[in-house]
Amino acid sequence: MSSIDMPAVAPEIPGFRERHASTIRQWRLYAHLFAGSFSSMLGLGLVVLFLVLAIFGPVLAPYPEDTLGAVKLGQRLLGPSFAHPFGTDEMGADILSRVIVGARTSLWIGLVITGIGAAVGVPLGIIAGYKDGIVRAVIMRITDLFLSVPGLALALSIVAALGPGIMNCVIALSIVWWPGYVRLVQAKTLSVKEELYVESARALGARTPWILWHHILPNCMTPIVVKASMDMGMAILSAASLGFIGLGAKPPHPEWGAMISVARTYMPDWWWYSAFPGLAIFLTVLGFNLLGDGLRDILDPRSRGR
Amino acid sequence: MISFTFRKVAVLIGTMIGLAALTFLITNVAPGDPARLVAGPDATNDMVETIRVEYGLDRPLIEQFAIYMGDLFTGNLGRSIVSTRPVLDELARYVPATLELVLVAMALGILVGVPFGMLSAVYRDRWLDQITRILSISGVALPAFWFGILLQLFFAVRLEWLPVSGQLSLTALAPEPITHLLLVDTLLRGDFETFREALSHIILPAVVLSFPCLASILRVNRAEMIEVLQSDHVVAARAHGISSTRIVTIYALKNALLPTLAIIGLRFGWMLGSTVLVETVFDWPGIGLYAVSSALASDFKPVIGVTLVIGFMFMVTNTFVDLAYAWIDPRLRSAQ
Amino acid sequence: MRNWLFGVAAASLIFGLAQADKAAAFERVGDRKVVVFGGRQQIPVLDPHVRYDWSTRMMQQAVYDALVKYEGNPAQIKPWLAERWEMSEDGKTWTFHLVDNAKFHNGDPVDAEAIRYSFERGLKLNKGVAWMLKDFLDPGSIEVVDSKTVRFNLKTPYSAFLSFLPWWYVVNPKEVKANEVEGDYGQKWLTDHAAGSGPFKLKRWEPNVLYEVEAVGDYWKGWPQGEKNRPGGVIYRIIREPAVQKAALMRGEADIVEGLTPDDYVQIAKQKGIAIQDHPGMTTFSIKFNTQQGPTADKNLRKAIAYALDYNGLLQIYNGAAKLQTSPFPDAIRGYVNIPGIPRQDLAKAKEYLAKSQYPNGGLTLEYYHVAGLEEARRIGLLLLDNLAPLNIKVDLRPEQWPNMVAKGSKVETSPAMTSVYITPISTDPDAVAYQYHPNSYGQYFAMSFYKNDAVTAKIDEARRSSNWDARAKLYAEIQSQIVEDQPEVIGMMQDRRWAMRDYLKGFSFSPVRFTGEVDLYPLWIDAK
Amino acid sequence: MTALLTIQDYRLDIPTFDGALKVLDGIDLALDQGETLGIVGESGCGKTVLARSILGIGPAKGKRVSGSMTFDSVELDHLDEAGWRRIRGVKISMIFQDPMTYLNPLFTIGRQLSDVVVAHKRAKGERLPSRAEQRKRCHALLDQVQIRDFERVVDSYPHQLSGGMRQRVLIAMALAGEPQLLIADEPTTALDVTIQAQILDLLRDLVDRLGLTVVMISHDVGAIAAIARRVAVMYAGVVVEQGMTNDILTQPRHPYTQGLLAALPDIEGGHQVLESIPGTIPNLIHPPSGCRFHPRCPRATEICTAQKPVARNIGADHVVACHHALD
Repeated sequence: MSSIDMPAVAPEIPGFRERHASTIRQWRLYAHLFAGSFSSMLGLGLVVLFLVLAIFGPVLAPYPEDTLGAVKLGQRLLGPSFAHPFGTDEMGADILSRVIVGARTSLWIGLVITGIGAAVGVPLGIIAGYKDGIVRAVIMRITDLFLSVPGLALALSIVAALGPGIMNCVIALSIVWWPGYVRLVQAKTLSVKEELYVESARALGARTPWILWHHILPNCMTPIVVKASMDMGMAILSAASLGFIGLGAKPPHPEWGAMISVARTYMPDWWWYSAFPGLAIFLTVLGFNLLGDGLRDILDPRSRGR
Repeated sequence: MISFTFRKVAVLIGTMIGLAALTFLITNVAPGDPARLVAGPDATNDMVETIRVEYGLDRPLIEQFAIYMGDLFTGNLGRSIVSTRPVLDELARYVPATLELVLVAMALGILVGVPFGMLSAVYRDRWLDQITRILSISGVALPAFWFGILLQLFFAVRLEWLPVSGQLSLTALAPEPITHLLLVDTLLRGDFETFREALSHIILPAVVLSFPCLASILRVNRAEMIEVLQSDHVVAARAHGISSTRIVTIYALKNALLPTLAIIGLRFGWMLGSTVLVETVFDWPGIGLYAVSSALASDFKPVIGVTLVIGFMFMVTNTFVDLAYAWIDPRLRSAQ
Repeated sequence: MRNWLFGVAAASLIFGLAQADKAAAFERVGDRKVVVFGGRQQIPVLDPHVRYDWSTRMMQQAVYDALVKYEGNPAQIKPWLAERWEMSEDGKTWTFHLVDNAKFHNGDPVDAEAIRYSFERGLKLNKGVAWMLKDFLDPGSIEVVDSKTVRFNLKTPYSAFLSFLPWWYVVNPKEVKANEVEGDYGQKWLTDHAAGSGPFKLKRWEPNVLYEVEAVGDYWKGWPQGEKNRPGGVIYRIIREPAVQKAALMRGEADIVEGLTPDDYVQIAKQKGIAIQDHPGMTTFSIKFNTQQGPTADKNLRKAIAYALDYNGLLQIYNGAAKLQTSPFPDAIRGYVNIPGIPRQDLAKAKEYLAKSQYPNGGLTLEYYHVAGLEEARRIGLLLLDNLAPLNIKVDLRPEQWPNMVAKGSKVETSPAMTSVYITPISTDPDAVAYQYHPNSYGQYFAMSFYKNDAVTAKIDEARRSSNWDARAKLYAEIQSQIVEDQPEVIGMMQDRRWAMRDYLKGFSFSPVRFTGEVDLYPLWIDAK
Repeated sequence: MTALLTIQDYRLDIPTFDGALKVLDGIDLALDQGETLGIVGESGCGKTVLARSILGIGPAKGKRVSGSMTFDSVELDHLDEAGWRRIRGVKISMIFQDPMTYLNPLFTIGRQLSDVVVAHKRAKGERLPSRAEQRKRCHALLDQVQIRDFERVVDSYPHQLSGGMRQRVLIAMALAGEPQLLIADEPTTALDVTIQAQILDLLRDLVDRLGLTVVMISHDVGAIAAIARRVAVMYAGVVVEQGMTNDILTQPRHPYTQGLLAALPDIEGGHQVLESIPGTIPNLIHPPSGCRFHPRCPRATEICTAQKPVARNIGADHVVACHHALD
């Protein structure tokens, strides 16, 4: 490290603002456009709230022991009250606490599924887009195979085979999630590949990995970011759906889908039991979708209105 | 055209084989033992073995796989171990119900999604647009199972406007099948009482199923409308004195329908997947429910069968979408 | 233009709304009322010799008859197709004399050949009910003495023989043979057809939706509620969601439902027009330990867990609609004795036993398996998790699909440390319960403990061969107390059997020997205009 | 006699994130019945925005700051949807630049043309024509623009026609309502050179034959000269010079016009036209103070940066806005 020559510091380096004027303008424009849209801000608000709950959940929960499986049979199925704003469940646990701590599980589910989906799908997509011939054919055939049947149906059979449990749900959904990224990134790579600057970089003898990393990937980032934001929500929703069918998280772990799966048998007389976890799923997914939608609006110049 | 058709069929067959192999392998990774389930709680080991032998479950996996794939070519999807019936027969029973539900939901999605997408684009950034936007994104975010139960409780239990679940009330008899689609058959047979019955039963599940689809259609249609409304030919049409209504509902709509069609095709497949949730909530006797109850019983032949059927219907739909594209867009027509 | 566009929007909204559906009070066929049963479980196979579970057997009982029938509480064996029977001195030969007037739905008489064929079929298929008799009865050892007399020649005496016969339904051999395909004994056909002589015959068979049976007007045994009151038939409708079951009951779309949550029963009982059937059952809940492998092979650990559990919590989970077991045998079993000193929650004792075990300070995690979706089992798991915390024992709750769980429990190497199981004895004879603790049962779900005590095994064998009740009773008392001492399982409770029904549904007759949920449909009728 | 079209001190802003684009800055124009006016200028000078504003189809977010447009004593800025319907196509009509994108690709020529015919009848409150009448009218219209194989064209989709044919169809559409004023926005730019000449011939022929009042917009001085009797030169949202075409071509008085004409031989490439003038078109959010042309003007002095030049008459029907107009 020490042997690397540091470039001489020019005496009059323009200030940060001047050097990055166009970048700053770009970001200010993004911020302006984003802030100007009510629905985008609503999405951001919901996502921030969700993240706060996920990070500080155990601190914020009024009855943290209830999230670890405390049994208080004396106070079962109490309606919403001051002590229990969301009521209590069939074991006497505070639903508010469980909903709050459940955010962390959901965040984890969303991150892992989206992360694995992107981590597998993006490289495959870039390779399929950049390489011709047999490599592309193989990757795209397999991708199409997975895409030829709705993910939920496929995930259902995988979880059914693996057995219920949150880990198996995550595995199943990750298995069906990556092809979406392959499709997206492959299409984008195909178009970027033809761009002049990529052609010239290739003509100048740049190595393929360098081109992929410096030209192709950055250009694919926008759609990836937008899709990932949307997918966070959809992954949470899908996991909750599997939880509902009865293939979800195992107790006493608080997970929203599994809570509804139990709570649905308590409808309608004990409505709060399913209403609040359902609302939590809904708002979280809504938040990520609105955020993704807003991001697409500002990041994708084609859809930009001004 | 012939080579085009041939290629389509070849892809279809290839995908079907791939899907069958994929699902077969996926569902056989775990040591689930359906034979035990159907043998009954008190069955002795040798009784369980009887069933295993009968269903070929005692053979090595690779052999089971070879047998299954071989049977597939003769149109044999195996037997459900729970019901003992051939999967193909069961699918024939359940597919029409699902198809009917999905078609009605799709119609609902298009009939509501397209006009509202249009309105949203025309009144862009106004209150109607903002509300539509939040509503449409909510549509995708709503957990279908939760929403379904809420609707059930409200419209069926509280207001008693609509039946709670099922496809027909208990003593109503389905008419002699013609198309196997209940709504169509009752109309064809002139049995309006049963038609009304069937209609009232299909509303809630169709609404729940159509909601996310409606939302997507609405959003895509809105975005496309906005783009088309800014396009040159719309400017020209306005300059020539064509009324805004006509421009929006005829000229621009037809252009915006092309991308909307693509999303309709995509959402159709997605809907088929969602039937596993909606049919469970509404006890709708279709393939989704069949898949769930089979999966929960580790009865995997039906699960593979349902996957194949869904994949098949999805691909057929996409072929239809391609055809519709060509029908709407003369440029594609002459290119073929 | 705006008006026009809004018109489109409004029209598309209105399109979605259809007329309101009026709730029907009860279903009718002609002038007869039809009883509607809303159940959660489907009936995939009706063949009485292939499959049974509560919903299947309820329908089998409706369309078929057996030689004898269980009725009443406590359950008693009543003559049915057989009007009387004799057992030989050595307990190996049983002779049954059939009633004269019994006939199948197609008019054929129910004769001795039909009985012989049905038992032979059941044994040869080696499915469903076969296990009950196959160790004692060869398919070829059933004799037709004359058209109304049939004789069974057992291999060894079997005291519980008669107690299984109510579950062996009689099929019409002529019809079955006519529909045989490739020597399948008519299995394919009987899956969704019936060839019986019971009070109902099949009318509609829509798998996954509903099953309708129609009352046989001239049923050979008559109708207990009287010809005037007998229903036109019964519809068994599948309703999977408890919330929907409740709704259907409230709206009168179903007359009787099963399988609600304990809290639902409490809630729904307050509603007008609803009656709750609540009866002590014979289904036991226990947590089976793996007594041969892993930490739970340590008897002191098992005892510690048994003393740590909050037994009152078990009852609370059922809202009080359950009764703690005082013996490994349910109360309704013949020969049941109350075992004093059966563990109840006592933390001091629990710690004492823990101290004696190989894990004096706890610090271990035990798996608790339960059937995915079985609510009460899950909650008991939570309770256990809470109760074992003071012993520094962690519980890992594992929901699992039934077939997978059974597969796990079929081998001693894979059998979990703790598995929660509900067991309904198939008959009231003590052998039906005691045999669970016999090594011959290893591999069955109720033998997941892999309990091994040679003295107990010997006593079980002796008791099942003896035809002297007093001798047997003494043996069973000893067996019960030894099992409590060995603690191969947490001996839990017996949940009540409950149904919620409309109060106009009459004739409900409970018998503890039936499965949870199973109802004898024969005497039901609707008392309303 | 009052002019057919009067534009007075017309200012238009387009708000953006970085500030308002001052696209039109005090346009004054007048056009009499039967006159032909050309508007010439570089791309981005605001000529298309101006032309579209006359028809009320200017930029969606555009905001009129001041001024007015009056057509045939109708205040165009106060029209509602119904009012516009009585103007568009029947009183004022427009021909567009790229005939491919300005025709709807999904409808046949016949369908689009007869829709226009029907719309005009409705706007005029006349009886709606029958199918046969529509077809007859379409035939006549296409005949007028010298399309001979009517049967083929009428059932064709736009992509099946050549560029020249499409432009003829667009012209036919523009003439369908027998408008008093025809606006031609770069009608030849997107066409091949040979076709350009044909279309210009056709246009000149129609103008002569039908006695049309025309506003023609182009960056191509040659095309303007072929059609327009009068010409206005625009630079950065301002009309810098206007007068009889002949006068301006032979005796440009504004330095910008001079530069523009110096580049005339370079008629084919739109962008190279103004290489003889150094610098680039100004930023319209913060336009140069005073005269908007001063940063590029060889004759600029202090006054040019301080004061906006007022348009002044410097001869018979010749107006120039420059502090240092050429002699």
